[in-house]
Amino acid sequence: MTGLDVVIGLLGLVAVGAALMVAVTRQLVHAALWLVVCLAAVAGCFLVLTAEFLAWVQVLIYVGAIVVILLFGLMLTRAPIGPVTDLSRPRRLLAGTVAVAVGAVIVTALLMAFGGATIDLSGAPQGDATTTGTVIFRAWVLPFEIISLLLLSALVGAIALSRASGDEVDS
Amino acid sequence: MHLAVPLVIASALFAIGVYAVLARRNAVLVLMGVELMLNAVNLLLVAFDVYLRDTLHTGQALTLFVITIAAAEIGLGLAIVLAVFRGSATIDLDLLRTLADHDDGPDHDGPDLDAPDADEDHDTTIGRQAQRSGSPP
Amino acid sequence: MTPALAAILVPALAALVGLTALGRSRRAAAVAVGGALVTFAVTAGTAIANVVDGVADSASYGLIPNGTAPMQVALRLDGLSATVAIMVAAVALAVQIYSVSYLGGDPRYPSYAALISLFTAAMMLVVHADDLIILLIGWEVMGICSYFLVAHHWELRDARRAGVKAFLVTRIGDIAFMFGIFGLGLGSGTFRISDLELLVGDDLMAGNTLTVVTLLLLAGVVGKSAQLPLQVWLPDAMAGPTPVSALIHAATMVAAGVFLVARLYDVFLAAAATLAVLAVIAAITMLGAALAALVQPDIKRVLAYSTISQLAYMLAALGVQAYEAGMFHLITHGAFKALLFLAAGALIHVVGTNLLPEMGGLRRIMPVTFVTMTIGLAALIGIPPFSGFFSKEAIFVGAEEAIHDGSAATAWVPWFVLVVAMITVTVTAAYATRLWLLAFFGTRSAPAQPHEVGWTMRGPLVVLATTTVGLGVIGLRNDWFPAWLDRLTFTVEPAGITDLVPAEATLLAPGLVTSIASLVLAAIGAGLTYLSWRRTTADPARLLGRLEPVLDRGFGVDSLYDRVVVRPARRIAAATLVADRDVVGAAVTGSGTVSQRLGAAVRRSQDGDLQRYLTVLLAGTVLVIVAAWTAAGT
Amino acid sequence: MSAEAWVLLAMIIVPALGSAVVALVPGPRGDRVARPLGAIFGGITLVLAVVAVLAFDHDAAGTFQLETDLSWVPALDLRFHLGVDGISLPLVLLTALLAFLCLAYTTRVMPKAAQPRAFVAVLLLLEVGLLGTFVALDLVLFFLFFEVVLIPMWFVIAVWGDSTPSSTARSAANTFILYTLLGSAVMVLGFLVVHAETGTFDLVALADGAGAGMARGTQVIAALAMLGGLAVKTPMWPLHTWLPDAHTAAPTVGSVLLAGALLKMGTYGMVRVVLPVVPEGTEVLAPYLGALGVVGILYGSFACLAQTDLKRLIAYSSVGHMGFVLLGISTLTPAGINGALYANVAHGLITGLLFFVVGGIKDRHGSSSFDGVGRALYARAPRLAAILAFAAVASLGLPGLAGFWGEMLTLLGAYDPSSALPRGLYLTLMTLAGVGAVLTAAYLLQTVRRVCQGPIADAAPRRSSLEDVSSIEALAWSPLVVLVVLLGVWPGLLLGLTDPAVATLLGTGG
Repeated sequence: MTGLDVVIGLLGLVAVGAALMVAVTRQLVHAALWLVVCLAAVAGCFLVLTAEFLAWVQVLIYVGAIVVILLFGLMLTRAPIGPVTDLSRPRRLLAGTVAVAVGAVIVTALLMAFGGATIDLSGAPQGDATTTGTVIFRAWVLPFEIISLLLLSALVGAIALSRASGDEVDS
Repeated sequence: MHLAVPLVIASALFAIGVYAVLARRNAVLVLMGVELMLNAVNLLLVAFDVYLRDTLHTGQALTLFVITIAAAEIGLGLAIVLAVFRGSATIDLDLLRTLADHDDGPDHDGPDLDAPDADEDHDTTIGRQAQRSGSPP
Repeated sequence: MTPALAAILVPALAALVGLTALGRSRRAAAVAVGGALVTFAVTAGTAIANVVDGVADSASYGLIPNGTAPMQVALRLDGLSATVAIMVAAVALAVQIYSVSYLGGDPRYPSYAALISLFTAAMMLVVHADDLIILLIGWEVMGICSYFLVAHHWELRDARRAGVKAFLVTRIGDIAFMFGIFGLGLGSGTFRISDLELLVGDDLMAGNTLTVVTLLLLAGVVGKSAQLPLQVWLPDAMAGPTPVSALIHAATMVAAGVFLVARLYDVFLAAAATLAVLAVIAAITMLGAALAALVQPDIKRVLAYSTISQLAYMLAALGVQAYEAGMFHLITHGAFKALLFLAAGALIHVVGTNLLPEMGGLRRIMPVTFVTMTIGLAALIGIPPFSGFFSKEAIFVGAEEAIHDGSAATAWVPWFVLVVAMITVTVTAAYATRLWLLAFFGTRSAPAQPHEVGWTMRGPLVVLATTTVGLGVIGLRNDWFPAWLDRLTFTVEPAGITDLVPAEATLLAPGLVTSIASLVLAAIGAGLTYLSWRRTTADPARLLGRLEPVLDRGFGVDSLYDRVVVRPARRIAAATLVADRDVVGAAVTGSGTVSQRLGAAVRRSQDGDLQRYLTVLLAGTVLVIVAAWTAAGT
Repeated sequence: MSAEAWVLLAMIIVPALGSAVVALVPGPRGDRVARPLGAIFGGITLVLAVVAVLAFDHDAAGTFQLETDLSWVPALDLRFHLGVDGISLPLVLLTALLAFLCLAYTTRVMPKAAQPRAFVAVLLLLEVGLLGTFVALDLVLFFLFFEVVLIPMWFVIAVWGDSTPSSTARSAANTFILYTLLGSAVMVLGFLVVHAETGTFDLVALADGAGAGMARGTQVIAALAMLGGLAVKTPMWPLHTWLPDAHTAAPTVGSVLLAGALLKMGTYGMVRVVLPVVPEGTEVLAPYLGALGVVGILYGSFACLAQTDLKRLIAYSSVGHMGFVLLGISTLTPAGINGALYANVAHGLITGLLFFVVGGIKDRHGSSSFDGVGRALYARAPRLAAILAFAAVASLGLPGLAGFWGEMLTLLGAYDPSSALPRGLYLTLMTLAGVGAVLTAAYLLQTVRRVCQGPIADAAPRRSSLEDVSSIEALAWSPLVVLVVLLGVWPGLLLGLTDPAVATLLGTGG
């Protein structure tokens, strides 16, 4: 057990705890905020795993953009402020069981395969901006461009969806 | 450092994400659950990328793509949620049942097994046969 | 065109014209009478040719391939067919002429006349057919004509009922008859009658099979000729117009059964047991029908029962191997029974009722009818010199001979026939006298139109009466009627050349003992009737007391059939409909309902709860994975 | 392929083309010309059928002629194989005739729900399927045409049918299509078994093989599946319950085609496919087939005896008549099968005529029930009543009319069944069928008595006088009347065709 194990373990605990709060909190806005904590902790994990660039992207995009959009979504759907009792379904026990079972299956599978493996983090960082940038624009440039197309179409789609309903409101 | 630690964390995140998707009634919270699951996957991808010392850094590249796609997904998802909210004034998934196989569906123009003049539910199409006969003299 | 073909096609053509061009009565009458006249001319020509030097011819007009024994559209001409054909044509002609005035005002006359023509064609087909299947066609077409003609007055319930009954009862016999034909045809390898006759010499088929087959044929005979136990339709069939009764239900169609036995006589001769059964059935029918005739209030029903009784005489004659005698009686009976019916029709026409008790004293108003009917009744009783006497005597003599020569399979059968036939003479005399007295004597009737009938009705009466008087003589010499009838026996020469050898002709002259006995017995019957009528001037049938209603209902056979056959059939029919709905239908319906219920149950889970869909999906996936692991682990 | 082979192909293409043309002519103009156009196309098809009859070599009726044999789906070894022999030729002519008469009849008489364009188009499509079924010589092609018939018939019943108090036209149509589809599904299973064992769908090859290469057990299974499927269409008791409803609901021409041509597909399939392809299996199942046929005869007769609706009555009578056909087939003798084929054609003509007449009566009274029609039709519409009585008499199998020969030969076959079959059983069946023949006469005459006869005062009160047979009715009916008489007095016309073919089929001749 090295120090890195401890660090990533603690970050993991934070991430899991925050995720749990996202899943069970009774306050909608809190859920979004707990999500920030969780994502940040995951970014920390990335850092530990020497994927620096990804960590910052994680913070920028997820924490900076996505959670903000989610908060907008909550506001636009008139989310109540304060605790709400029926945020979860009555039959959540079944959902919980299934979730635990899914987790158990995954963890079992992973541990059975890689239970004793260790990561060698010595040497240069695996994911600093140089490394990642080089790889992306050499090996992954075509998918990267396609992703940009996807983003564009998602943009158009989102506008179309919102506009269609906007017209209705106008008329 | 042990590979097991990020693996366990990712599995737990994924399970929690599943729970959120399955159990939460608010559509935005369900989307958050999806984000959790995506993050779990991202963590795995990065962990394996580092573990395997992949020179192409497939894991990291994919993670980047996933993040991008997640951004697109959340944008579209919220647009849909908003459209639904405008249409039915709620985003409570328990109340959104338009996909249900309704008994009183509006379209019966086509040749449907239920005769349009079906006045009784239990009487099946073929079942109606039982009621007919020439009465014996 | 051979005479046989012409005799069939001419009336058929007349029927076709009559049926398709339903024109005015006058034109229809011209076609019908014209057709009958031509038919008569053709058959008369044939008959004369037959008398001069005999006719024997058989021609096939085509094969009916069917994969087994060939059926042939074959017609034949011989003494038997020539003799019966001219009788049919003569009666048909008389009836067509008679009908012109009898039914002249009836709007249904055109179709009526056409059906009579069709009937004539069918009967001619039966008479001339040389193939059993072809014969069957004529046989059944006669039946359907009978059905339509009996139901001529279809607005009357009795007529409707009687038509259906007549067809159905005979059809029962006809189906058995058809099976008999199958047996005969497949057993011998041919349906052609002249070929069958050739085969009889060799072993046609196993004795037992032959007995069964001939018994089946007999069922058809019994049905058509209204013998026990299928006699019930004939009295009811009197609901038809009287000329129809005269033609179909007295002279011709009912005689077709007798004719058939004669036609296939070689086959029947080979099955002695069948002949014995035939004789016994005929004997019982003979007496029973005569007794029933004794009490009928309806003049036509009296004659109908009398017909049954007389047909039984013919069949009894055939049963005791008195072939020529049976045919002789067939011919004379055809003449005098047609006469009786037409005369009865004249009475009904004038009086306006069928019921004997409402008639009386008609001899002054209708002298021609009185005289002709008296002749007819005398012939029926068997009083010399009228034809009935000779033909009936021939039967007695035949039975007597059968007793003596011991040719019958069972010795007591000819005895039985002879005794019963003698007793029946008494009863016959009694009912004939009763009819005569009630109709023409006494003073009770008040006719609707108190005058004699017109010439078109009188003419046939006179002609038939003349025939009735004279016809008996032809049996007196064996080179007359028996020779004309000339039952040709086909024999196979060694070289395979077929030749026609006339069978030995029998003398049909009356015997001394039987003549005296029968006359005495007839006198007793007539005398008793006359005495009882003298004393009370009431219906002599009253004397029978409690027996009367039983006889009136024909021994209750009708109600027995009603209880045993008709009502159960109706009950089964009603039950079938219910079963079709509640058992067979319900099984189908049930399978439909079950699948729809199942569908509804599955459908209930589709309630739009996406999260549950997903939950179940994931749970399923987990289970599959776990199962796979477990399977891999073991 | 012979030079005249185009006839059969054209016979299928012309009505299909007609259907398309009628459906595509637009607007009200299309509605106006649809019915004459339909009659013209039907007429051309009939002419083609007649040409086929003329081109047919009657001296070789036992072999397939006018063949078209094209590769269709080479990957699955499917061939577009058409041809006729003495067994199918009469049915082809019958179908073309009935379809033409129905289309001609439709030019003047339309079912209530108008839409003449669609109606004519659907009728022509129906004709395509019927003719195709009778000329197909490939199992898959046979199945295809067999199914093509169902959909148009569904529309004819559901859209143009009359609902009765006891069943709606829609539900009758649904029952019809579900039941018969189920039947065909079972039938196609049998086809697949045959293909799996022999490796071909070609009927000629299969018939030549006569079951070679198939084990007895396999043959029984294949025969069971195919017979089961075809028996639904026939219909054989107890698979008949779709029939009365379908007939009661269907419009006149629908009933005519249903009874006259559609039912024949079932029995034709038995003779064409089951019998030659799996002879051993057929032999095992034949006694059951015959027994069920006879049950159908008796059952149908009894059901008719208590029936109070004319159309239902004729429908049930079809169950009885087809029972005779089944009995004939089950004897596996030339006589029985000839009889069955004869009865098939005769039933098509006679029952077609009956449905025409009853349809006419229904149009005049608005009802086909005894009570609705009233009595004394002889007085109110003498010609109509006379034709009804004629058809009834023909239907009861009167010798001298077409119905007799089929019935008689069937019974003749049962008297002396194939040597592999239990004779005692067949004699019993023959006797029972004879009883059925008497009962058939009973209910038909009872019907005539109930409808045509009766006190004139009892005639349906509102309709003391009726329009008698109209000119279009006379035109449509008279060919049937003439043929019934013609086939009655000259059976050699038809037997001459079927007999050699049956001999080939059973391997007993040329």
